[in-house]
Amino acid sequence: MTALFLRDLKLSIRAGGGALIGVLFFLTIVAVIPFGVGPDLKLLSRIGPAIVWIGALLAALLGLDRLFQAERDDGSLDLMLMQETPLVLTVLVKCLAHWTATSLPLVIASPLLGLFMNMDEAAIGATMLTLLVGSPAITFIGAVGAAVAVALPRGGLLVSILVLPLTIPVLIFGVSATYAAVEDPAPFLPPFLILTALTLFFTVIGPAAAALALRNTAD
Amino acid sequence: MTALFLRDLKLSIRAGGGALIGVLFFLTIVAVIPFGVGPDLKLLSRIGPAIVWIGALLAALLGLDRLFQAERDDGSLDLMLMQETPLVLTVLVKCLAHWTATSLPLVIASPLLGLFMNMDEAAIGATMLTLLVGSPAITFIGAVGAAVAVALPRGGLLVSILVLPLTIPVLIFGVSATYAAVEDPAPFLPPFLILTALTLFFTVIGPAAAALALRNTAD
Amino acid sequence: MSQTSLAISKFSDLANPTRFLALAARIIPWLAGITALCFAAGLYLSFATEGDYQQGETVRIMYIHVPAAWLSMMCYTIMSVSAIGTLVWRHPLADVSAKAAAPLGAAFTLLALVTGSLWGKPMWGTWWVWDARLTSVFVLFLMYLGLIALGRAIDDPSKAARVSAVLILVGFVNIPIIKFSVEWWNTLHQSASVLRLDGPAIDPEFLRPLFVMAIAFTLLFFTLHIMAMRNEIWRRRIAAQRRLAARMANREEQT
Amino acid sequence: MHLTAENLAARRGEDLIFANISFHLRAGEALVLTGRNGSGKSTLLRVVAGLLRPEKGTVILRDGEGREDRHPGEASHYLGHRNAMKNELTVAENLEFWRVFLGNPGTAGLPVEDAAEAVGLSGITHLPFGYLSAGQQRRIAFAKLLVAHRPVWILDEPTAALDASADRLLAGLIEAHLAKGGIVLAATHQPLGLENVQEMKMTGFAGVDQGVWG
Amino acid sequence: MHLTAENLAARRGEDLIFANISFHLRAGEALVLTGRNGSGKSTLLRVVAGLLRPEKGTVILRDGEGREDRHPGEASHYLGHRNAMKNELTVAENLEFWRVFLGNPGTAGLPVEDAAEAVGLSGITHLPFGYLSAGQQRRIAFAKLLVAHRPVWILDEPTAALDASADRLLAGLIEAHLAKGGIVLAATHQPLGLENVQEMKMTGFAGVDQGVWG
Amino acid sequence: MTHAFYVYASYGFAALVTVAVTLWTWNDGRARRRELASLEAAGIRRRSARAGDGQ
Ligand code: HEM
Ligand SMILES: Nc1ncnc2c1ncn2[C@@H]1O[C@H](COP(=O)(O)OP(=O)(O)OP(=O)(O)O)[C@@H](O)[C@H]1O
Ligand SMILES: Nc1ncnc2c1ncn2[C@@H]1O[C@H](COP(=O)(O)OP(=O)(O)OP(=O)(O)O)[C@@H](O)[C@H]1O
Ligand SMILES: [Mg+2]
Ligand SMILES: [Mg+2]
Repeated sequence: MTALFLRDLKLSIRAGGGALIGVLFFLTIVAVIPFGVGPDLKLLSRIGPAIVWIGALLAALLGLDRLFQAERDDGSLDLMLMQETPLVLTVLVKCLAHWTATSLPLVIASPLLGLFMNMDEAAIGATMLTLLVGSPAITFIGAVGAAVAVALPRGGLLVSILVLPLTIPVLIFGVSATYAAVEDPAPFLPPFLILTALTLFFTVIGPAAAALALRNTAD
Repeated sequence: MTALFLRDLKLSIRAGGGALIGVLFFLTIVAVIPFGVGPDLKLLSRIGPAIVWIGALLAALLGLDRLFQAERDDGSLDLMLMQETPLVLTVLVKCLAHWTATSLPLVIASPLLGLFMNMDEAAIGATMLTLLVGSPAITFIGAVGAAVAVALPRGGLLVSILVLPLTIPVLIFGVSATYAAVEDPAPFLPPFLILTALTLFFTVIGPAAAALALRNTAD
Repeated sequence: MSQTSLAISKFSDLANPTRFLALAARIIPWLAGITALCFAAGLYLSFATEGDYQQGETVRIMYIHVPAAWLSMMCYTIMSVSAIGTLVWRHPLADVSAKAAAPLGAAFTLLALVTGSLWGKPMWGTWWVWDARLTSVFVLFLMYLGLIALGRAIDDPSKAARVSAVLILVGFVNIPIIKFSVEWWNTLHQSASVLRLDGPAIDPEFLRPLFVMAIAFTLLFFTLHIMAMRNEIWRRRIAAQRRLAARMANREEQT
Repeated sequence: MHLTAENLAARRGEDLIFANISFHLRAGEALVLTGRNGSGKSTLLRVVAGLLRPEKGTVILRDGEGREDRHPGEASHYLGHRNAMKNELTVAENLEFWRVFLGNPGTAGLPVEDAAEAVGLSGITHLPFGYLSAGQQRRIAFAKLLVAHRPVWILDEPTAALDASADRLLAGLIEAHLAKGGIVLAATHQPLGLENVQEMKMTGFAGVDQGVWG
Repeated sequence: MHLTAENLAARRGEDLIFANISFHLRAGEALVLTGRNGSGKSTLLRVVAGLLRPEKGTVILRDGEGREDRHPGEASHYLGHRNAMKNELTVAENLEFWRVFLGNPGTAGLPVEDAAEAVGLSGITHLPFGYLSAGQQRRIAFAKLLVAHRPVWILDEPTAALDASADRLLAGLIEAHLAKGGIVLAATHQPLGLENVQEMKMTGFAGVDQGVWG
Repeated sequence: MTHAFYVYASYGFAALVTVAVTLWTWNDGRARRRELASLEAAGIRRRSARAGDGQ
């Protein structure tokens, strides 16, 4: 399984020059935003956490849809399906590798972005923490979509309908936990705990559902 | 050429999720922002156009990186490179098909989002108009990245990094034209005309550069 | 084998890296020496001149900020010219030049960004604003990094060179945006006061150290660029010889 | 060791591709499937490998002791039309991955270099897989069968794109596997050059099945 | 019509794959490339098709009147290792697309149904391409050559995955093309069953090239 | 903070960056030269050098 993890990591790093890419991508998005909203620093720092979260969502989605399709196209998926190791485990490891390659660098870089967006320390810390806890959920949800994409070669529409709406709760609790940490009245813990619960839930459901879909692949 | 247009349209609807993925991604962004800004309707309506534009920009990126990679993987690219029809034209048509499948639905859905963001009629109209005029430029710039991605084993983030900085001028003029339409002092026409000029400029430069890159990556 | 290498030696006359290496070996010491002298003079001048009545001591930041900003744009221009050389004439030195320039450009852009920030805090009261000039420079920085990453992601050097060349050329649109951003949008940043059509609008008191520093930075850039090009040529030569050695070894084993 | 298929039937889309296929292979035996294009050879192999659910019938692998009845998928190597290798990774990285991923700690296979040597490509394991020629890619895909041990080999046109010398090389490797008590199931259009094998000719299209709706 | 290659040399990565390859084909003539795996057959075909820049040498197609000298790429069909078909579209949609995309208004090819008929697969044009068996996919890829007319055919292992009857079918189609004054350039490991063809054996690896850096 | 701080910070950072880039380039060159020397020692010579030997 470590072999699979390392291979997937290598693949995503070979593809684009390394972990820095994720960070660079994020930086680019953040550089684009102020052009849209205008250079109002107060406003920027207020929408900052939401922007960082949306950036993380987009980064996780780019390339996620080919998580299993690439394996199917070159025939590796067949061999993985035939193994004794439970398929759920294989899916889980692939998801973790994807998360490590694309989302983790973002989590690590998020303080830097917070600075750019003029956020204060508490907000930066909260963003980083919620991202760390919440972003795996996005990957796991995406994995279900990726598996469905393999099972139904013409199911493009279904995948998007499946994945994006499911990520909305994660996004909402992630962002609201961050704001709760900054603005006094709202307590931080409840939304954060819900976010944690969501991640745990999808850690179990996501790979299981993905494995189920893969087993039922059309051919 | 119509044949190519129709084929690409068909493909992105059957396989890529086409129209819906962009709109859904868009909806996701719009659903999350209010959590960031809080329920302040005035503020929402102020940053509304910017958010819609940024959403359109990010949504256009989804799937763009495989515009030519998919053709390379099944060998179709070879045949396209061999034709007498100028490669620029082929690229242009593929871009138009991609735009029709992903960006046009966004343009059509933008009034709905405008309503969500509490924008008034003038702002909604202006957003829709500027999106219609400006979004092709994004696709054409993206095509350059997609052509470069053919040289890479996998696309993904690197392509977006190369592309996003170049889209900033489009974003700036798109948003500022929208604001100009709403707020009285600033005239609407100058930024709008610049936006149009930008789109025309990239309609020429984008496919030409993409064709050049494709010719140079063939092996 | 012998006839093929004969045929290929004709190619190498077209663009001779060996000649470049000889030339570089001759001029690098001179360039380095003059650069050091210019820096000494420039540093002396920049601390000897009076401070500005408005900006006080901080005006001295100008003497590095402005040259660094100029160089960040000049470096990209040089890369664009090299890109044309790669695409049109397929000159092998052109792609070496573009590849060697990218990290230098990134360094100078970083310098301009950081010194600008350090200047902005006392002058504008903030480290960073998202105005057109500042952001376009930031975008330039990102583009340098993106190009470096792209160069690493493609392992066939000649393919990498051609693909990067296309992107460099497309990215060139950013340079006029940086240059004219202060005129097209009203921003916090100073508008052009030295490089103007109707002559500089700056007190010669400040102009003198600025020019000396600009020359020093430019010379530094060229020194480093030539050195980096030489390194890159060596790197490719080593790779070619390694491959040759491996093949020779294989041949001997087989026979 | 026995590989037994009984009354297999499989369906693609709505059509029944074949029905009532049975065979029985003992350790050291090979079965070669032949037949026209689209006659269902690949389909049968995928059913045996457990990648496709049969419409009817069973496939069972019995251990030497006749004790354990299990599905042969887990004890098989499957070499399909596609090579299951990543273009971006080098040959050595690809093979090493499969060696670790497929390997049981107990029954080890060959080291990567030896496997590449066995298919006649020892010099190029440092190249990215995507740089190889079609035939070289196929040979490396075959080398994958050597890096981890599996008693059953399921081969779908193993010699596609191979030159004559590689054909002989592969035939030798298959014979060696049989000699060690393995089982081989192969589909092919050209004679594989093996001695002492059963042959089965697929005919294709066993008739439209009315299914539960008819 | 004449297809002339003079002193071709090509490079893959840093190695010279072949050097000094010349041939001359008149209308109605065919050249078959043979040679070991990795000997450069596919590389040569890609050079002739204009998909790979030769290191040295030229390929020229002269019109019957000897007037027009142009690169053969535009006047050629190229059938590579990959089929250039979309799995998501049906066979008919795929073929129809290539018919319109490749077709010159002047010289029309066969309608889609006839082309499928010619490769022996008239019944299944409504299926998505991805559902076909390997051999059926290859046949459809070949049918692509029939839906639009091109004087030069460049074929890279056209008979891979085909059964014996399809081999004969294809040989017949190629002969017909030659009889109409076409030119065929094919790489293969198995005899194509054509009469009256030139043959060229590729040897591979023409030496390490130090390039300009050495 | 005094203005002098910003001035010295700028000059300090500029010195840092220029020195770092220079050293990096220099070191890279030295490493390459060493590799070339070791190749030479292993008996692998450039084509032009071999031609010069009269080979
Ligand atoms: C991070 C922030 C900054 C960046 C990225 C930046 C960037 C640039 C660039 C690219 C130039 C060259 C423009 C040209 O040649 O036309 C420039 C010039 C200049 N900058 Fe900045 N700058 C920044 C902050 C500042 C600050 C805070 C000041 C002072 C208040 C300043 C003063 C100047 C001056 C006086 C020039 C020379 C203008 C000329 O003569 O053309 N800059 N800067
Ligand atoms: N980028 C590359 N770097 C190094 N070598 C390469 C590269 N690309 C291809 N090659 C080598 O080029 C050689 C020629 O490959 P080619 O595909 O032309 O062979 P072929 O004759 O078609 O073989 P086959 O019969 O297997 O199809 C192969 O040895 C291959 O390993
Ligand atoms: N989803 C589907 N719907 C209908 N028919 C299908 C579907 N999938 C596959 N088929 C058909 O199943 C048949 C069997 O295909 P299979 O790949 O098993 O053939 P094969 O014997 O391996 O042929 P080849 O020699 O060409 O590899 C083919 O005729 C194919 O068209
Ligand atoms: Mg088959
Ligand atoms: Mg080949």
